[in-house]
Amino acid sequence: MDATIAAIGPDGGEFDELRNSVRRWCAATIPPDWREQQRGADHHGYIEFQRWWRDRLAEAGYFIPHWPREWGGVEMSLPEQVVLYEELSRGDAPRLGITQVSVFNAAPAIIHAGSPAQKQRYLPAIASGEIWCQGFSEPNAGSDLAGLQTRAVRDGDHYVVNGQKIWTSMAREAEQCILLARTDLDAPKNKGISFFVMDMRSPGVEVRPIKNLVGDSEFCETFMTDVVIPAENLIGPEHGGWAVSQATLGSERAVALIGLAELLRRNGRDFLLTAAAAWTMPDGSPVLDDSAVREAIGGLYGEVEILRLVLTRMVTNLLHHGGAGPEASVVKIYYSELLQRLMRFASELHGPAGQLLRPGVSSSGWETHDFARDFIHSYSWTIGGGTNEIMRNIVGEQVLGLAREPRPEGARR
Amino acid sequence: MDATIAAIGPDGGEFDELRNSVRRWCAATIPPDWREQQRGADHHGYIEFQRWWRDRLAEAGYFIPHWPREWGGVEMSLPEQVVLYEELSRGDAPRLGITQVSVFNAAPAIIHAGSPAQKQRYLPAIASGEIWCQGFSEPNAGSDLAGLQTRAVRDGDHYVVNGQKIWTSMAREAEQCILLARTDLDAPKNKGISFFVMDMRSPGVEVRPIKNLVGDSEFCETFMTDVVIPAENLIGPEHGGWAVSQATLGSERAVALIGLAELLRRNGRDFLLTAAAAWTMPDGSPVLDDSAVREAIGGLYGEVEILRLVLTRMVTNLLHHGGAGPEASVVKIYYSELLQRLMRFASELHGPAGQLLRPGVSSSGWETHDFARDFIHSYSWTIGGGTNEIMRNIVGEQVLGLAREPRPEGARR
Amino acid sequence: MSAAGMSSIERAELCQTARRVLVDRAPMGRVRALLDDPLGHDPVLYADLVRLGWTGIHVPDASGGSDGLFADVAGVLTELGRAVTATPLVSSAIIAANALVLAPNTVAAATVVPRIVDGTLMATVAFAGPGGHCSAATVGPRWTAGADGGVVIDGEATFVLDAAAADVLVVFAAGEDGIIAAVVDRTDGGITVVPTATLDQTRRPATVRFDRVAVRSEGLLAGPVDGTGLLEATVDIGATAMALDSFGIAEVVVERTADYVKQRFQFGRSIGSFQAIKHRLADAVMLVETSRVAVDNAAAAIDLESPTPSSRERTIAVATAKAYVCDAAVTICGDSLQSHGGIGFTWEHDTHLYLKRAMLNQAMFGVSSWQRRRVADAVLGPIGQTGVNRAG
Amino acid sequence: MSAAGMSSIERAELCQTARRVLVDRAPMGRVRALLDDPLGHDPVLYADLVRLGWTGIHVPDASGGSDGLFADVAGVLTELGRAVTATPLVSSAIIAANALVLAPNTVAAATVVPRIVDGTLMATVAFAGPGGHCSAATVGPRWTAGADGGVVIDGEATFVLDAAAADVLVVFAAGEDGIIAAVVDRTDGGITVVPTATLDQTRRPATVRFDRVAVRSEGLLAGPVDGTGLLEATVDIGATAMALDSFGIAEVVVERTADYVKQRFQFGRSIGSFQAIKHRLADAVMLVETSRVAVDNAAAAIDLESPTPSSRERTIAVATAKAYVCDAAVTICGDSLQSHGGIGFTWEHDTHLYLKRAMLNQAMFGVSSWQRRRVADAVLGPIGQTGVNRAG
Repeated sequence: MDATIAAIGPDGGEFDELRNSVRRWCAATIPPDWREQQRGADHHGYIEFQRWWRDRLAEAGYFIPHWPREWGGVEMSLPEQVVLYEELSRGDAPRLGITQVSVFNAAPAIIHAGSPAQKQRYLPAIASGEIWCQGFSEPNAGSDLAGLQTRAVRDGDHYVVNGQKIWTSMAREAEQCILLARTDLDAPKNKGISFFVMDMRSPGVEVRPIKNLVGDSEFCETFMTDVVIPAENLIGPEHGGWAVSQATLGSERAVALIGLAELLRRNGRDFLLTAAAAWTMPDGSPVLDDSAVREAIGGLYGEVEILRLVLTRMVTNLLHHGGAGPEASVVKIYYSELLQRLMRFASELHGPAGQLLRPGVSSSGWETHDFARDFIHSYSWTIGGGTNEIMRNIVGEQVLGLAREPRPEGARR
Repeated sequence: MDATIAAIGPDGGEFDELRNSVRRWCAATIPPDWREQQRGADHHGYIEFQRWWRDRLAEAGYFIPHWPREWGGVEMSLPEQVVLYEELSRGDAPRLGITQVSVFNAAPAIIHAGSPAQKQRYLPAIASGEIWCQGFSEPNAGSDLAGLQTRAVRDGDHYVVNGQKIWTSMAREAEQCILLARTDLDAPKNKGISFFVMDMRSPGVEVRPIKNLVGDSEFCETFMTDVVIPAENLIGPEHGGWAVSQATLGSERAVALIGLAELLRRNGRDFLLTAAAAWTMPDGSPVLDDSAVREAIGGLYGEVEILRLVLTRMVTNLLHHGGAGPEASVVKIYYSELLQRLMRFASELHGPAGQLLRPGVSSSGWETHDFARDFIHSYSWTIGGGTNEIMRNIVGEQVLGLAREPRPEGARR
Repeated sequence: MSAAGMSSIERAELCQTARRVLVDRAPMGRVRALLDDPLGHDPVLYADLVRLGWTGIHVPDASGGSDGLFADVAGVLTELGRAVTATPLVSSAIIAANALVLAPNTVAAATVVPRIVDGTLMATVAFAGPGGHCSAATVGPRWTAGADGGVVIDGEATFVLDAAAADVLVVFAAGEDGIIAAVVDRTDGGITVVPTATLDQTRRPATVRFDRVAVRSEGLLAGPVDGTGLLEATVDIGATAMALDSFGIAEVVVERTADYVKQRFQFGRSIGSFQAIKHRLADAVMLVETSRVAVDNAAAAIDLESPTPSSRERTIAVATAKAYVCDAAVTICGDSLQSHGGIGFTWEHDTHLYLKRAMLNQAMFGVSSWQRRRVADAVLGPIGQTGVNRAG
Repeated sequence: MSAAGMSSIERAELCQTARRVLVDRAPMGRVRALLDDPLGHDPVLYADLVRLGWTGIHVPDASGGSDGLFADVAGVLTELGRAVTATPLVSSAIIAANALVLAPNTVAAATVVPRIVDGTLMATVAFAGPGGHCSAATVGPRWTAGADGGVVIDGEATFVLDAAAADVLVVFAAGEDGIIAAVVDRTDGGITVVPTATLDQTRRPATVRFDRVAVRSEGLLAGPVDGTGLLEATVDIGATAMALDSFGIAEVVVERTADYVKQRFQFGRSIGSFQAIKHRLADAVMLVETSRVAVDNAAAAIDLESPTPSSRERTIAVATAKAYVCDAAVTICGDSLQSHGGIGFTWEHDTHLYLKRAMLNQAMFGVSSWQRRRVADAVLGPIGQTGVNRAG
């Protein structure tokens, strides 16, 4: 660990034991050839590999490390989680995608707003590896939740749901779906929306995969026709779903960002430097001997270091003050646009050879090491999780206190 | 003249005679040491030099070359004007600032909307070199003319004017002022504003210079207290001043941009290359031998060429279709931001030595050849003449047809 | 059409025709159907383009063409970019035909070029080394002297456009005495074509392997004295073609993005009314309008200047257009993706087709950093001899 | 305060004190009054700062200081930037004192540094050649061997901060055997100080001419073996000080710009409600927050690493902060000017004071392109030996 980082982040000495044990575990557990195995894997192969990898993490206590022991966790502190995710990324661990929603979105909401019975019902299933999906976005409700059109109508002891969701990752495999649906049509904007758990095997649920722009079926559309959801599946108060959904944006996600930063360091920057050592300029000289390239690399190298520092600072603030707040928006913009610039730089530096198409590497997220593809895929980070335009509104309004835009007359509030 | 340019711009052969005669005139007339003479000149020295230079231009027929012969011009065609301004810039001619408003703003408005009597009264004076200023901007009416608060109240055969103007260049020397004032308080937004010619020697007119950020007194504030303007000084219809003011944005200004492009080529880019030949990198090697610097220069060189091409295209379109339209906004953004990038690049490339303060060069506009100062001054181009933010609105709305922003409730229309 | 080229009205008409023809016969559905097609283009469409005369617009009449200017055919190349058309027209009738026409050995032009024009034959150029770059220093194939004044060619050329469809290859090869150019049949013994898929699936580059391929002296297009000049001229034509293609992409993507943001509503407003979107599109308009003059200037420079070796003016015009316009198109496509949001991230949406093609255009025939350094070399002189060589 | 430095609470309190003191005793009116002052700083203020102990925070107690860390005094440097304070504190008590403390010849530190701390003496460093750059290759003054193991110094040093106010100069000079450092009195025979005005009028750099200035061996701070390392460490301290100053500027300019755009109304709205303004300020917030960790990291690296020669980690931390933060501050100031519109273009408005100081910070102690290449050198190894040297 770099000494300069230790001065700010989790102290080196205190966590050396954990760090070393995760490092040893990674070396013993992660198949060195997993990228080659997963290159071009089909959906079935991907899911199978993901399940295998989840089981390995679970065995080691690394699957839900931050959970209370009563629900199957090992109660890792925030700095310990930072160490864990750093080391997993350093060890080139595969990305665990299938339980992203269950662990980082569904569980925090249930822990925050669920009844004891609901916790009893859902958390052990999540801890055992159940796959969930998230039904928030709709074709007309992207940046603006006011456009949410899926309706849930109460009928005695259940709700009847009709509508359409989009960008539901893992919808085909998921057993449960956390769903936002409008329960009060007359309430303004973010009011009148409720938060449900929907069984994906319910009659009336139909899932269609959407192929993304690099050719992977990363997302699905989910259609709901007269789907019956028992009233006991309502999480939090009726019409209070917006607040519940915000609970999913907690410290867990900040910690997950630490892993992303380390991934960008290892798989983006360092792999770029390794790969680029073999690339040549148009005149045949090594790219790494060119002063323009070196200047650019020096700058990007520093910016990746800064990413790690700013994330560490955010986690430190979380420890002391709780709640990531609008700072998380700052980090999201910085991370996603740095990723995009780095990938575009690498793609262009590679020249024509960088345009060659190779099958994608499942379980790798953006870091396939094919920089042109990774550049294209990087837009999922500037668009997804709240577009960077929305993030800049949040920073301007919540950090600096600038006024919101005037609302057009007649627009829903 | 570059052959590649000739293919698009005014044909080389046809205008060779004019080009050669302007070139000879420049060589014979422009004092080679004018920059050194004007370095650190005081306001008086500046004005005197400007008047001298105006007289030289007038002698040669280059002062109001595009005007009809009956008003003292030589009826130069648009391509001829392009050649004239190109050659003046190439000859490193001083910038004629004192009559900018009279020739390029006041005269077009009067020609467009003035009565025969008004033309007879004002145009010969302008042709003889009278200095005018422009009273459009106010502290609360920068980008938004709806905020215009100067009032003109009709009282029999005259108007009584009260209010305050800002950024009135040459107000101290000007004999006349083209003035926008509100004549109808109840009319929405751009309605209810009238266009006057105000005698700057009228009782109640007070002028205070404003020092700009590089220390020059480039602008003034003008205060008006019960200033009487005869009704015959109203240009165009009462309450119709907005339309009259728009007439000042005609082809003359497009042609003036040609001169700016040539200035950027000669005084920005080419001087940079000459100056930079003596600069060294931090390791002592010549900056022009560094591949990163060369790549940047290659790009900027091309972008300056493109500026000239896009201006030539705009003038060609003017010739065929008339009216510069929103394309002029595109060129304004491109010109001003290219200027700014070029000056920032040059300033940074020069290193600490570029930060040394030397007295400014009067009559030079931004092109003092002190790149750090010129970088700072470049913001007058991204802010003045309609901020680039407003220009981008115009491009989005008028070129692409995107919707305007919703108006806040209760805002003046 | 005269030897002085078309009038601007004729050029505009040709562009309108091209746009109509491509909308009609190569609409987006056809483009998508060809993405995974092994041949990668539509022979029926190609036959149509031949019939329309587009394969010969700028070819001298002595070689069966219409004797027009490169600037005359430029608009067609832009329309092919707009329509992301999969066609070997560019590789064969523009780039390879130009190399043949410009070659010192005029016999080849007289025999091969008319057949390119009449559509009975396709050609392509092969020169790039392992990195796919375009400088004389990194030519892939190697030559040694052969029997009777001929040569023997070995090695590999990468990023040979439409090699699998081509009948004839114009191959550049480096040797101890310099670079030569030769024309060979693709089916000659010792030649192997290995298709290489790129992210952009509307084009079909391949790696071509030469294993002791003997070329007789008649097949030599240029010897070591002229070869480098011919390569430079060929790369300049290719670079200009890429810039024109990218310009077409940039133009249409801005139009499509503007259409989308007008009809997409969020927060009760069309998203185009938000300055974040509006100003990004205004920047795109600025890039398109400046790109327009840059490509026109490059096309004019191709016509005006002595074609080989590259003159200072041509280098500046072509290299500026290639770097500026190809970079602009990638930026515009990326920004368009951002403005479209999630929908632009799907395979079904066309954004990725434009973006990937713009990325390949940017990479081929000289990357932007190289092109900008060529401008600097032309202006400043080579490194170590930086006398400023001022314009005009 | 312990030898391990202050607690974070103590540091925050020091910053609050500094901000209060500067608002009180060096408000903008004082700053403006000093712009054309020949001395260029306020001796009364300087005496106050000495009394507050700021000249000795990070100086070892053996030299009369408080034995704190560089990171302890870092916050004060940021506050000086926020307040655009004209003071030789940085040139004397930070940069020169550090060079003296780090010098192999400890006698000088023992005699000179306590007097810097107690305010009875001011010092500054002199090294840069004609371009004002900071590399060992372009050191301005030259040395030759003198009598009795001493040296003779000739030539010029440019951009010597506060030279006219300094009593003592720490001068670096290049010679055939390497770089040496020496301490000389400013009033020694053969030394001429020529003030050089910069756009930023809150600082007073000068050119110092050395004409056969004899230095006795006692005055030698470092010989040719250690001189380059001491120069690098000195430039690193200076670079970090510039970054901290620019960080203070960036932070306050964002606050001031946000305040302005909230109360400036156009089109019936505060202009801060327009995305063009709002998103530009959001970018500025991002630059400030990332700059904050970058300068903290650089200050920590100064303390943690063996100071001479520059370690790989220190180089990366310091060079990254210098380039990133100083560039960010210029961008933020320029954007602020744009957001203010015409009012920001006036002399009366403070924007230009921030912008010009940020520009001088960016230029001094290593321009950004050089700093980025230092990072590359640390990561990749020198040109021609690019084995990738991965972190961690």
